[in-house]
Order: sequence, then structure tokens, then C-alpha cells
Amino acid sequence: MSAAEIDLRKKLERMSLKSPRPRLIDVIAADRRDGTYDLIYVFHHEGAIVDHRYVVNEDDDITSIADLYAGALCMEREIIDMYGLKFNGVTGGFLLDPSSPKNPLRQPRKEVAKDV
Amino acid sequence: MTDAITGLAMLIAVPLLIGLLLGIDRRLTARMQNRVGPPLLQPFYDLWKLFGKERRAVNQAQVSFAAASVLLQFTAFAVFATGGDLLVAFFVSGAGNLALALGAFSSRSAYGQLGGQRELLQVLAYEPVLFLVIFILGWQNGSFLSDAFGENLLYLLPLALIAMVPVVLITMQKSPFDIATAHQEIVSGVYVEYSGTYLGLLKLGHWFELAFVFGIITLFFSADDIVISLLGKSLIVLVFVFLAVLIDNSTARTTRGDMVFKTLAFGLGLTIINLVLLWIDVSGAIW
Amino acid sequence: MSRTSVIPFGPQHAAFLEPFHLKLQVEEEVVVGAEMSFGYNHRGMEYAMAQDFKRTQFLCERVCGICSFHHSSAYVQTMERLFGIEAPERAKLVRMIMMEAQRLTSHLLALGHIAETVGYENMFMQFFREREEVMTLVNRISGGRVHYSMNAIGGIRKDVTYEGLKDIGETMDRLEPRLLDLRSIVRKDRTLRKRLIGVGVLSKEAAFDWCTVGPTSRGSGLPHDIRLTGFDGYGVNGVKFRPIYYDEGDCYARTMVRMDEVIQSVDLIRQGINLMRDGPFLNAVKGNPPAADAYGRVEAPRGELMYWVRGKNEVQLDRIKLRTPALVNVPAVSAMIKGARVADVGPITVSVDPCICCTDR
Amino acid sequence: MSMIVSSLKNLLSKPDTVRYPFERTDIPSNNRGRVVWDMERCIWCRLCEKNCPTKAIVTDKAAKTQTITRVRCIQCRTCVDVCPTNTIAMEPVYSEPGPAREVHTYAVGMKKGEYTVGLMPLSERDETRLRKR
Repeated sequence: MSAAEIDLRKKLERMSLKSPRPRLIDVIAADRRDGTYDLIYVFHHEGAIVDHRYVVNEDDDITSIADLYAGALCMEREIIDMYGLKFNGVTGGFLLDPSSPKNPLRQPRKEVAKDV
Repeated sequence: MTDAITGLAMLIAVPLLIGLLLGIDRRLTARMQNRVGPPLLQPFYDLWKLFGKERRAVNQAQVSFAAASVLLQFTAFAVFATGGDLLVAFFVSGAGNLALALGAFSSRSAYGQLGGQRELLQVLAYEPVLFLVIFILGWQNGSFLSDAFGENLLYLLPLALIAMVPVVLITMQKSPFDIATAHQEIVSGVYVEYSGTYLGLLKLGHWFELAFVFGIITLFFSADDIVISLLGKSLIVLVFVFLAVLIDNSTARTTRGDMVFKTLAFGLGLTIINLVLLWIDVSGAIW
Repeated sequence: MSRTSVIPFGPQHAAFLEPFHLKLQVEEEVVVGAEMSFGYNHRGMEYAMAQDFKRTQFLCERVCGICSFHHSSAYVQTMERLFGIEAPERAKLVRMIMMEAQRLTSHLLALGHIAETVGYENMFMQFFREREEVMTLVNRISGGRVHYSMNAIGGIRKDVTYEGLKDIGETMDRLEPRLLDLRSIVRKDRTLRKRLIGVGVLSKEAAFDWCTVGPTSRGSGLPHDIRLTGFDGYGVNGVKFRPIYYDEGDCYARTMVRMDEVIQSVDLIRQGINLMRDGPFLNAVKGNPPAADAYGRVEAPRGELMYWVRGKNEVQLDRIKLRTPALVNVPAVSAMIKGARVADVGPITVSVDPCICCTDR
Repeated sequence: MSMIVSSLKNLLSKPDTVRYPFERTDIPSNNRGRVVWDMERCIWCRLCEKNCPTKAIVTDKAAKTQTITRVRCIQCRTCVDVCPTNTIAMEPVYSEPGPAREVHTYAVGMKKGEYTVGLMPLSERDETRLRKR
């Protein structure tokens, strides 16, 4: 686990202990087009959105937060499917099956054929 | 000789009437749900369509069980229609239900298994009631032969007639007791692995089963005048269908334990009370 | 020999409207374990929607047919934030009215569906009869039964006429007594209560842990509702709104939340009509979305629906992410289903109103 | 009210459904249905072609035709809204589902509501077939 990941885990743990406890809305991943990815943890805290943003590498072992929020599991599985990132102890196959295209949301992707 | 002819006429006419009755049932159901509903002859169209379809079976055993089910149900009804022994008809019809359950078991599908098991539970729930009703009918009448019924029993056995309501609900596959054919739970259970002609056969078997059960109900009423007798019998049947539809439309499906317990408690309770009352006052004066 | 047998529920099952798979481990009709799998309806929406921000306005309605307007409202709201503009008040109120109308159609569908899964066909028909009234209403107002195509970035595409508003008000007057009748039936009906009370309990803690939203969480005693944060018309002064919640956490509580919200929606639509003033309805936008990101949330019928958009100064979007309510609600079914009977699997699953179009996108 | 009362009330009242398609249902006059052109008014500004979100419309100025691929049209009414001369209108019908890969061509000189039926361009049909595989 790299320093950044430990930091992530600690921050999210602290986040989940706040009172009232923030509700996890989503875990968003987005490609930065240079081999790194944005990982955004979005919380609903006291009536507003609070987000925590991280930059992770393609082959980082990201800590799963499924033990803090059970609902995070499906979000992480989706990221595994769509971007091929790795979460500790989580397997993909949520929306895609083994015969589907791999990491379809990774960029840069081939130019989409323009509609005629 | 005339008996044989009426029996034969009944064998042909009654299944047609049952089809018509199911048409009325569907029409009534639709109207209670504020719909227009299908044509009155829809059950016949459905059956015709099923028989016109490709024959496909999961395995040979399934076909034999379907055939056995329809033959046994037909035999049960034939025994009844030709003036035979009610007890024989009852047990043959029960065997038909067993064949239906075995057919469901033979398919090895999870839903078939559950459906078959539930079908057996249904048998456990309603057959004791039906048996007791037949028994009380025969006991009062002095004979179990169906053509030996000529007396009006309605005023002697009103509770036993009411005890037939859950039995009719179960055999007509109506909510709250449509456990074995629960569409949304086990995808019509016992029927799930059947299709086309064989499904049509099972449906036909179900018609004969209904014919037998409704036949038992008609035994409660009789009059000297044949017209009044027939009118009264049809009226009882229509009232039962109406009640079944009304109950179907105002209840959710219960669970299997509930079905067994309620049917047995309600049906057996009422028939036994009726029996006890008869026994206390054998002359029938209090009625 | 193992006593456990495996029952496949779905991908095609009579109780489900949409394909998803439940692998149930069953011991004598009691569920001891359940595994869920999704993806039968995956269409790559997030990819397709990033292609052209103008066309996405129409595409996002097609994510899901039951909350199409909520999807497009969430999208245009996010884009408005991204462009830094705000929709005129009239447009916001029209959006609110149409969102509540769609909540009516969606909740009545969910209620009918739950009645159907417990074998209550008549009640299913009654709910759908009332739903049809709303469906024809929105057809008259917007021109479409399912896809309203009314939203535009910065407002609405076409104004609702005075006659249209009157029509909405009259339909609501017609509908309300019938909905109240239905609510009293749902409250009293013995067989329905017997099938739903105490079935599929999701505790308050579990509801939080699974991040559930909407009626699923409000049925478990968590009163959060994004309408409270006042997006669109809900933020207009004078709209009174209080979230409805029940503490029991069972199927019946979730059903009753929907049943009460249906009545509440009628009320909100009336409030919207009363607050409506003449005025502009569209602040048109020019140019491409800037290279920034924005969140947008609405309370869809199934719960909080969130869009996150990052532009890149082009017609294409860098990334668009949808967090649909079903994505968190449907997995929570696995927490409710342990120990249930096979007969209750249908009602439990349906009580969270699983929208697989939304889950799979 | 209980469900029994409700059932009996329904039984005695008129059914709510109609025997569609044997009887007509009421389609609102502003229902977004089929796109039709009144070619006399077209000024060839190509706004409909440019604004169509699904690229279902092809305008051919030289041949003086407007071609629409019916299966691509999502009935969003954008073309009607952008048309400066009210050339385009929407008939209030429910679209019928079907597999036909047809294009409908409206040309100048045709009677109102008339069109010719053609096949979708070969390239597109191939594309759909490839996608299917």
C-alpha cells in the first residue's frame, strides 16, 4: 500500500465516523488520459455534497471501502469493469462478462465513427 | 338404458359447460377489475391453440404423467356422470392430481419441484374436506352412487356446502389459494415445464377435475321437477363461481402453511359441525 | 446429500419486469443464501452520453423509461451548473410539476407491481387504471407518454399553456379521491398486510450501510429526501414539503411510503400550479461546456439520482457519470432476503422497485 | 372502502378499457408521432438535418427531397420546432413497431402526405448487421 492509499483509507474512515454519519453517494472514476485516474468519493453530509478526490495509477492496489459502506461494493465492481482498476479483495464482473470488451471507458480510445 | 344416454350426454355436455363457465369466470374477473375482458369462448380458443402447437416434451415420463392425469380425471368424471360410486370418482380424481404432481417432479426443474410439492400440499389441504363432504352426502343419502341422489339435501347440509368454498377456490386455482400454480412466485409451478399439446392435455384434465368438483356441489340440490332441479343445480354452481371470482379479486395469495391450515380448519370444522348437528337430531326436525 | 437446492430467479421471471438474476440457495422453501448478478441490460450509456452534450439531452431520457424526465432534469440541471446559468422560475416549476407527475406514474407502477407479486391481480389493475389517467395527462401536456422531451439546458423547450395547467389541475381533482380510496384499501386489506408486514426487514443501520436512497431508505426510518435541498421548483418560495418516512423497514413500510407519496405528489402538483407566474421559460446557452465539473441531483421516484459531468471545451464530454438510485437499492435486496420464504422473494425484490435499466445503464 | 366493495362497484360500472385496435383510443392532438413534410414550403435551410439528434433526416437540395429513416426517428419534435417555415409537422399517431429498414422520401411536386419508400443506405444496413453480430 502506497502512502497515498493509506491516506485515502484513513480519510474515508474518519469521514465515515463523523456525526451525523455522511452517506456515501457514489465512487466515481474518470480517466485523466495519462495513465492515471481520478477517483472521487462523493458523500452527502449535512445537506450538501462533500467529495474526496484522489489520483491513482493504473496498477495501484486501491483499498476497498466495502467494509465501511456495504453499498460501495457495486460501485467498485463497476469501476473494475469499466476502467480495469484494482480494488483489494473485490472482483469485477458486475456489468460486463468475460467476453465483453475490456475496460471500455479507458481513454484515449479509438475515434468513434461519425454518424452519416 | 336412459341412464346410459343421459350419462353419455353429460360426458359430452358438461366439459363444454365447464369451458363456458371458465369463460364466464374470466369475463366476471375482468369486469370486477374494470376491464372489458375476453370473449366468452376464450377458454375454447386457448385450448384449440394449445392443441395446434408443436409437441415438445422435456422427457417421456412427463408425457406419460400428463396423459395419466387427463385420463384419470376423465375417468373420475365419467364414473360420476354415469352414476357410479362417488368414492371411486374421488380417489381416481385424487390419483389424477398425484399424476400432475409426479409430472412436475419428473422434469427436474426447480420450479417444477416446488410446484409439485405445493400441489401435494394442496391435495393435503382440500381432499380431506372434499372426502368428508362426499361422506356426509352419501351418509345422508344412504348411497354413494351418484345417480341415487334424488332428494333435496340443501336444507340438511348447508354448512357442508359452505365448506366447499375453499375447495372450489383451490381447484379453480384462485387467489388466496392458488399456491401450486402461483405465477409470480414459481412461474405457474406444476405447468411450467409443459407446452403446446401436453399443456393443453393438462388443461383439459383440469376441466374434468372441475366438472367432478362442481358435480359434487350439484348433488346438494334436487327437485322432483327436472327443470327446477336443473335450474337449481346451475344456480348453485353459478353462485359458487361468482363467490370464487369475488374472493379471488379481493385477496392476495396466502402462503402454503396458511392455505393448509385455513382450508382444513374451515372445511373440516364446518362439515363436522354439520355432521354433529345431524347426529344429534337424526329426524332432521331442527332444520 | 445436501439439503440445499438452488433456484434461479431470473433473468427472466414472471415477478420481474426487467432482467436480473438472483441465485437463491433454498432449504425447503426458505432462502438461506442469495447471489445477484447484473449486466443483462448494459448498453454503455455513460460512453454514449459523452459523445455530444446536445444529443445527450435526448439520450439521457432513454436510460430508463419510468423516470425519463428525472434523468433529463438531472442532466440539464448539471449542465446549467456547468455553464453557470440558472433556469427561469417558470421552467423550474414546470419541471417540478412534470417530475411529480412522473413520480405518480412510477409509484403507481411500483405499487401495482407489488400487488401483482403477491397475487393481488385486482389491486394491480386498480393502480394501473389510475396510472393510465396520469399517462394520458402527460401525453396531452408533453406529446409523449414516456419520453416527454420537454427539458432544454437552461429551461424547458416549450411552455405549458394556461389550458394545459388547467387540465393538470382538473385531472388531479379527479384522481385524488380515487387515490385516497386506494390508500384506505392498502391500509386495511388483511391479506395484503399479512403478506407484506414483517417481510424483508431492512434495519435503519443496514439501510445506511447499503447507502440506500428514496422509498427504500425512507421505509427504514431514514428521512432523507433530496427534494429538501431545494433543487428546481422545490426551492421556490412557498412550496411546502416534508419527507414521508416509516420506521418498520419491511415491505409494507416501503409500500406505504409510496402510497403516501402519491398523495403528496398530487399536493405538490397543485402547489406548483398555484405558484406559476407568467415569465420567460428558457435561458438559452451558447458554446461548448467548459473544462470543469459539476454535480446535479434530483429525487427520482426510486431515490436520489446523481449526475456528474466533466466537460472539456468540446462538443464531447470528458466524462459523464450517473449514480442511479437502483444501483444502491437493488444490491440491498441481498440484505433483506436472508431467511425469507421463496414466496416472499418476489415482493421483497419488487418492494425496492428494481429498475434494471438504471442499474445496468 | 374494502376491495370487495370496490370489486362490486367495478362490476356494476362501465369498463375502463376499450377494445383497441377495434375501437379507437383518444390520441391527443399534440401527440408526437410521425414526421411529415409539406414540400411546397421548404426553403432548404437544412436546419432539420443539422438539429436532428439521431441524424435521421437527410436533405438533398439538388434532388429537392427530404429523406427520413423511420427507425432512427425518436419523435423528439426538434425538427418541427426549428423549422422556420412550418414545413414539417407531426401527425398525432402512435408509431407502429416494425423491423422495416425503410427510408421515406418526400419530394417537391408530390401531393401532401405522399412519399416514396426506399431502403436504408447499404452502408448503414451493413453496419447494423455487423453490430448485431
